[in-house]
Amino acid sequence: MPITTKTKSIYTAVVILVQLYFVYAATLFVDVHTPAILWVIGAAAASALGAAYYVFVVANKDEVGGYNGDFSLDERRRIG
Amino acid sequence: MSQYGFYFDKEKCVGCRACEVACQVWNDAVQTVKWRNVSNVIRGTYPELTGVNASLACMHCAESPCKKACPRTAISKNEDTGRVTVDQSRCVGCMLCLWACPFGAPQMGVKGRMEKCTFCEERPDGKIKRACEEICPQQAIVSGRIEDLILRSRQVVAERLSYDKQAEVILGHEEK
Amino acid sequence: MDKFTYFWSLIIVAGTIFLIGAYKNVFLKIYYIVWVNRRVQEGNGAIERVVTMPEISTVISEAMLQNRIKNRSTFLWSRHFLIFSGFMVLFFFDCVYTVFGHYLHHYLHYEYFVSGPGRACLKLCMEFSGAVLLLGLTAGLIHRIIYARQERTLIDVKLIILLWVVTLTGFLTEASRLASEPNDPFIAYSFIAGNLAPVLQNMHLAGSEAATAVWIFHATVTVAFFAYIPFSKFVHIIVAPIGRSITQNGNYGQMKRERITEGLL
Amino acid sequence: MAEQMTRDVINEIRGTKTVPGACMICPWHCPTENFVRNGRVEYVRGNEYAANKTSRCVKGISSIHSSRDADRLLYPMKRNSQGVHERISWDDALTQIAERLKANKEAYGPESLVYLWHLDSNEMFTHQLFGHLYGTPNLSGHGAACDQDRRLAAMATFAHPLPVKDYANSRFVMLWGADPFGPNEALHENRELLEAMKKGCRLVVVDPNRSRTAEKAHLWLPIKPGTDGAMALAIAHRIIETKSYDQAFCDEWVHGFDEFSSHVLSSGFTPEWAEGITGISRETIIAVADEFASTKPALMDGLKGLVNYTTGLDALRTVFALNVITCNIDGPGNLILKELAPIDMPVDIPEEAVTMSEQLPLGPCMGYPLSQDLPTQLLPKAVLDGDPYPVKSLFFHICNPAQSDPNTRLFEKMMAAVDLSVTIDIYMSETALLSEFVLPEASTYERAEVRESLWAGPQVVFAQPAIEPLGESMPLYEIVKGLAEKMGYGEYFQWNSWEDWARKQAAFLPVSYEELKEKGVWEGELRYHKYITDGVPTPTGKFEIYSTMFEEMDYNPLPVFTEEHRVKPDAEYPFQLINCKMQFHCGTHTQNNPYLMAIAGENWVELNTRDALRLGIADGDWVEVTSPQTSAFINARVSEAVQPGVARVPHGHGFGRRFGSIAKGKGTHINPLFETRVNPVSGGISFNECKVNIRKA
Repeated sequence: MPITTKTKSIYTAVVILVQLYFVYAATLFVDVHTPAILWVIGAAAASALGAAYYVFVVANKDEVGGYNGDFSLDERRRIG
Repeated sequence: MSQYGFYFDKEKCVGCRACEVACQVWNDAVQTVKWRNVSNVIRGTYPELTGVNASLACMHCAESPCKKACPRTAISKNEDTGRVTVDQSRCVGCMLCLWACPFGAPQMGVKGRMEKCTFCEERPDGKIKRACEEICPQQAIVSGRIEDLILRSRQVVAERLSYDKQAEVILGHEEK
Repeated sequence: MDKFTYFWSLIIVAGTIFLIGAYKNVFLKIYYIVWVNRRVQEGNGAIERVVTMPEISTVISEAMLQNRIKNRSTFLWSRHFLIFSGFMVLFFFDCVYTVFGHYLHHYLHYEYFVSGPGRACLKLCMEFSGAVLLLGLTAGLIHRIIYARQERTLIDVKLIILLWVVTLTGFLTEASRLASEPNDPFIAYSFIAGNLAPVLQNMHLAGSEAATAVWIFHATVTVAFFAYIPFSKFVHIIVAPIGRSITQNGNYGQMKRERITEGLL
Repeated sequence: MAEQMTRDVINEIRGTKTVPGACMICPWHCPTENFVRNGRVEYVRGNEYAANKTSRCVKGISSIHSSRDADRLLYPMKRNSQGVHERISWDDALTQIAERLKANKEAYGPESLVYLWHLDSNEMFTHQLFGHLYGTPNLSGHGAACDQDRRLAAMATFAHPLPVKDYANSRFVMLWGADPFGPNEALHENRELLEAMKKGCRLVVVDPNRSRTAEKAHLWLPIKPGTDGAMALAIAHRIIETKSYDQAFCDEWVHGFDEFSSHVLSSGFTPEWAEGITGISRETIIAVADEFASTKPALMDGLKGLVNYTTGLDALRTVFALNVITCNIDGPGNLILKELAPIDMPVDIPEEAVTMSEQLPLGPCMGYPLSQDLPTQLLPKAVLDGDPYPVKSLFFHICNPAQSDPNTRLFEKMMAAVDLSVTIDIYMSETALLSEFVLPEASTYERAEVRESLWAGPQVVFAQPAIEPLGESMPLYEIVKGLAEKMGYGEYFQWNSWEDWARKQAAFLPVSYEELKEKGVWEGELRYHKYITDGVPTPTGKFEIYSTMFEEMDYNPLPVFTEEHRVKPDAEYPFQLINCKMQFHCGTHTQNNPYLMAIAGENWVELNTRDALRLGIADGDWVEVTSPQTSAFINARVSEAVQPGVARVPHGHGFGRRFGSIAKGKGTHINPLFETRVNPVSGGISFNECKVNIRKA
């Protein structure tokens, strides 16, 4: 498993930071005192959950799982 | 399901590059893009020199790093023959595959898409030789199923043992 | 829910999708490649290469002029070049306009980009680059539909359609805004949308509701397009500069092969 | 059912038809297979029925381009008064040439015609027309620039011009200045050598530079340039001293063994003496000599690295003598005195029609009675002075002395002075540019050929036209036929298609014409020890290490080592210029080939790292190479493979060409640097007798 949980966490954290920033930027256009802001916050929360779910669960299948540690040796053998 | 590959005998290769050109001629590749490359290395100072030639093309790896590195899933591995090919219509020419490949095999074509050895797609496996193998004057390249190639290299070592007193010159497949 | 609430919610969702795609198709790939190369290096394979900057001439010929596409066909190259230059310039001015026209004036006080000549200048540039982009996209779309079978290019036709709709609705949005605000001081700089506005007025499609509807539609498709980038062929915008810089136009492969040959000594 | 041949599989895949052919890139003429579809050669490879199997060298596989090259000569041309070549019709060209030939024969005799070729395809036709009917003795190949010394040494020793090698059964191979792996000579020999080495055969290579063959050798002896003769004599000394030669064989089959042994022992050719000259230690020489004498079968041969020096002839005679005294001749794993296949002449010429010139060939008349081929570098002088007799007509068939011979300027002067000059080539070569008439020949893909090839046994290659000739070009046999008709010999050259004469040529082969046509190659039985049944065709009927042929002509019948004709580096010109062959090019044919030019587009001068450091030259620098003759500018390569004090230049000829969209302006023509240095006995060109100075430009 080449990718560590730490790396995944860092990536997810970056995604959440970007979302937080967007929420902050949205306050310039959406009044914080109206229920409309809840839509924005809700979207952000759902996205954060989605991103975390993707990175930690779904993307596992895209990762390189059973990578042969003796890769180079094995491959190099083929050329004699 | 079987895996085909190349066997290369560095003791036979004289670095003439006929394999490169045979590949270009058979596959109608552009004259500057080479799917198979011969490199020649000389080390040491005169007159104590060692040198070696290696003819390298795609190894059609069992677990192809290029396939896993492609962001467009343009590279696929044939289940029956194990050959790894690039889908030209999906490729975007980002060259990540070259970055990933341990052998530097994928080549940027003149048309901006990656090209690589197709293991002579048209040639029926096991029936006739690949173009590079067919042309090689010294028959330094042999293609075939990996299991057969391993057997072959063991045989080469065994033949060598029959006359060679120096054990350290024996090269080839070592037991794991 | 007003249009800005919708827009910002949408942007947050789409941005996340973009980042998920970037994770899947860029981050994971590069992480994997670096890891593989390190493994190979540990196994006495090819050395890991320090990233060096590509040569200027290579950048100009490969990235700016895209000479390899020219080798395929001049028409394809001109199409691609129109799309490339239109998109890059439009994207650049869009960013400038977003940052300076919509955002920073909330904190800093200036009029140059909000209602000054800067805005007029940006409008003109964006209008022009948008026209270039639309021209290239239309040519590409027509070519793809006509020659779909020969060139097997339908694979990315939905991407082209999406970007085409984005560009077209961009002009429509601006036109419908100008139709509802005919006194905009910079209407003369919008040489396409400005001329389109009276047409919309004649068709009785002017008015703020219509403008809002078009705006929302444009915002949706634009955001959808950006979210789609890492999953589509457009991923080359991100990965091609990285991959090509590191592999130095193929020299990297040569180096690896020599390294392997050395290992055979 | 017979097993499906792999050529049929390829035909199935590509929808092609197999047409057997012969490669004409280099003089080894490997049998090939061309795969043709709709008048286009789609793919080429070696003939799977032949000894080289399906393999081709890099030049051979790339030669497919010559069947498509737009830069080929397409029309006959004649130089007009402004010196520009203009297209003329075949009829006009042949009529004018024939008239001039007839006039020259009447005025100056038939010997006034000199016909030179390099790639001797279909040369039998010109032999019959110009040799038998017209009557000139001056028909000659390119030997002077190639294996002249080896051929003479072999003639003197074995009375056989071209011994070939049976590596497959050999246990010890020693190559002197020969690089079979580099320029890929005979493919089957190379493969056999490598396979023999896998089975324990030892390879010793004597070469100042680390050639491709030296790379593979078990023992590489980096000898000082041009001193091989001394080492060969020292090996002979050791073998005779230790009496490790084959006494019984020497008694029965060797002429002059006693003279040879007393000469070697009494002249002081000891390993100690050789150590000082060659730079190879005494112990090494003794070890090699002992191993060579004790290992059987063994084989020793030399080529370009020896004949490029004035010492080469005697060195090769010693090398062949060493083979002989150890009984390593014509047996399995030895030098093979190749047997020729019984190929008939393509047309019959009745005895009474044959004309013989009263004059000897130019070579003997110029003072080289033993020269095998015309010493082409002396031709300009002979033509310009009219000495020994006037030469008025010159023919060049696919050879390019303007590029390949030393002293290019004198050659140009000769071409301006000569009465009639005709070049038959597939490209507008430099020689063609200097000629009055240029006739386009069909490439190897467009013509038929029945010829001997260089496998150790008798081998016939039957090439057939795969495609129509490009433009108006014609195969040589059609050109000869047309010329013969205009010269009044038309009655002898009567055929409707090439199959008529091919059938006649193949009539005596123990194989049916149809089978030969289908396979494209016939290989007879490889017989060993032919001298036991057939005898040795020397005057004494034995292998002559004391040459009666040399004795008769007042040359030293025994090999010696003398450096009196050498050109050695001195203070002013500190480098020995060595001419090597590039692996990816052969002569003049391959310079317009995009595949090969992509691999190596230019030639270069290779210097040792230490020399380069001293001169401040870095890899890729532009340097000026100056010889006493002239100077040239060329790219430098810094390498450890070259001996310090040596500058190696791949094969000047061809590079720096003026024709062809790809070849034009690439590389440097190095040959003007060489002076016209000739081996005093054989008349071969000693290219490497050249000292130069190098400085950064």
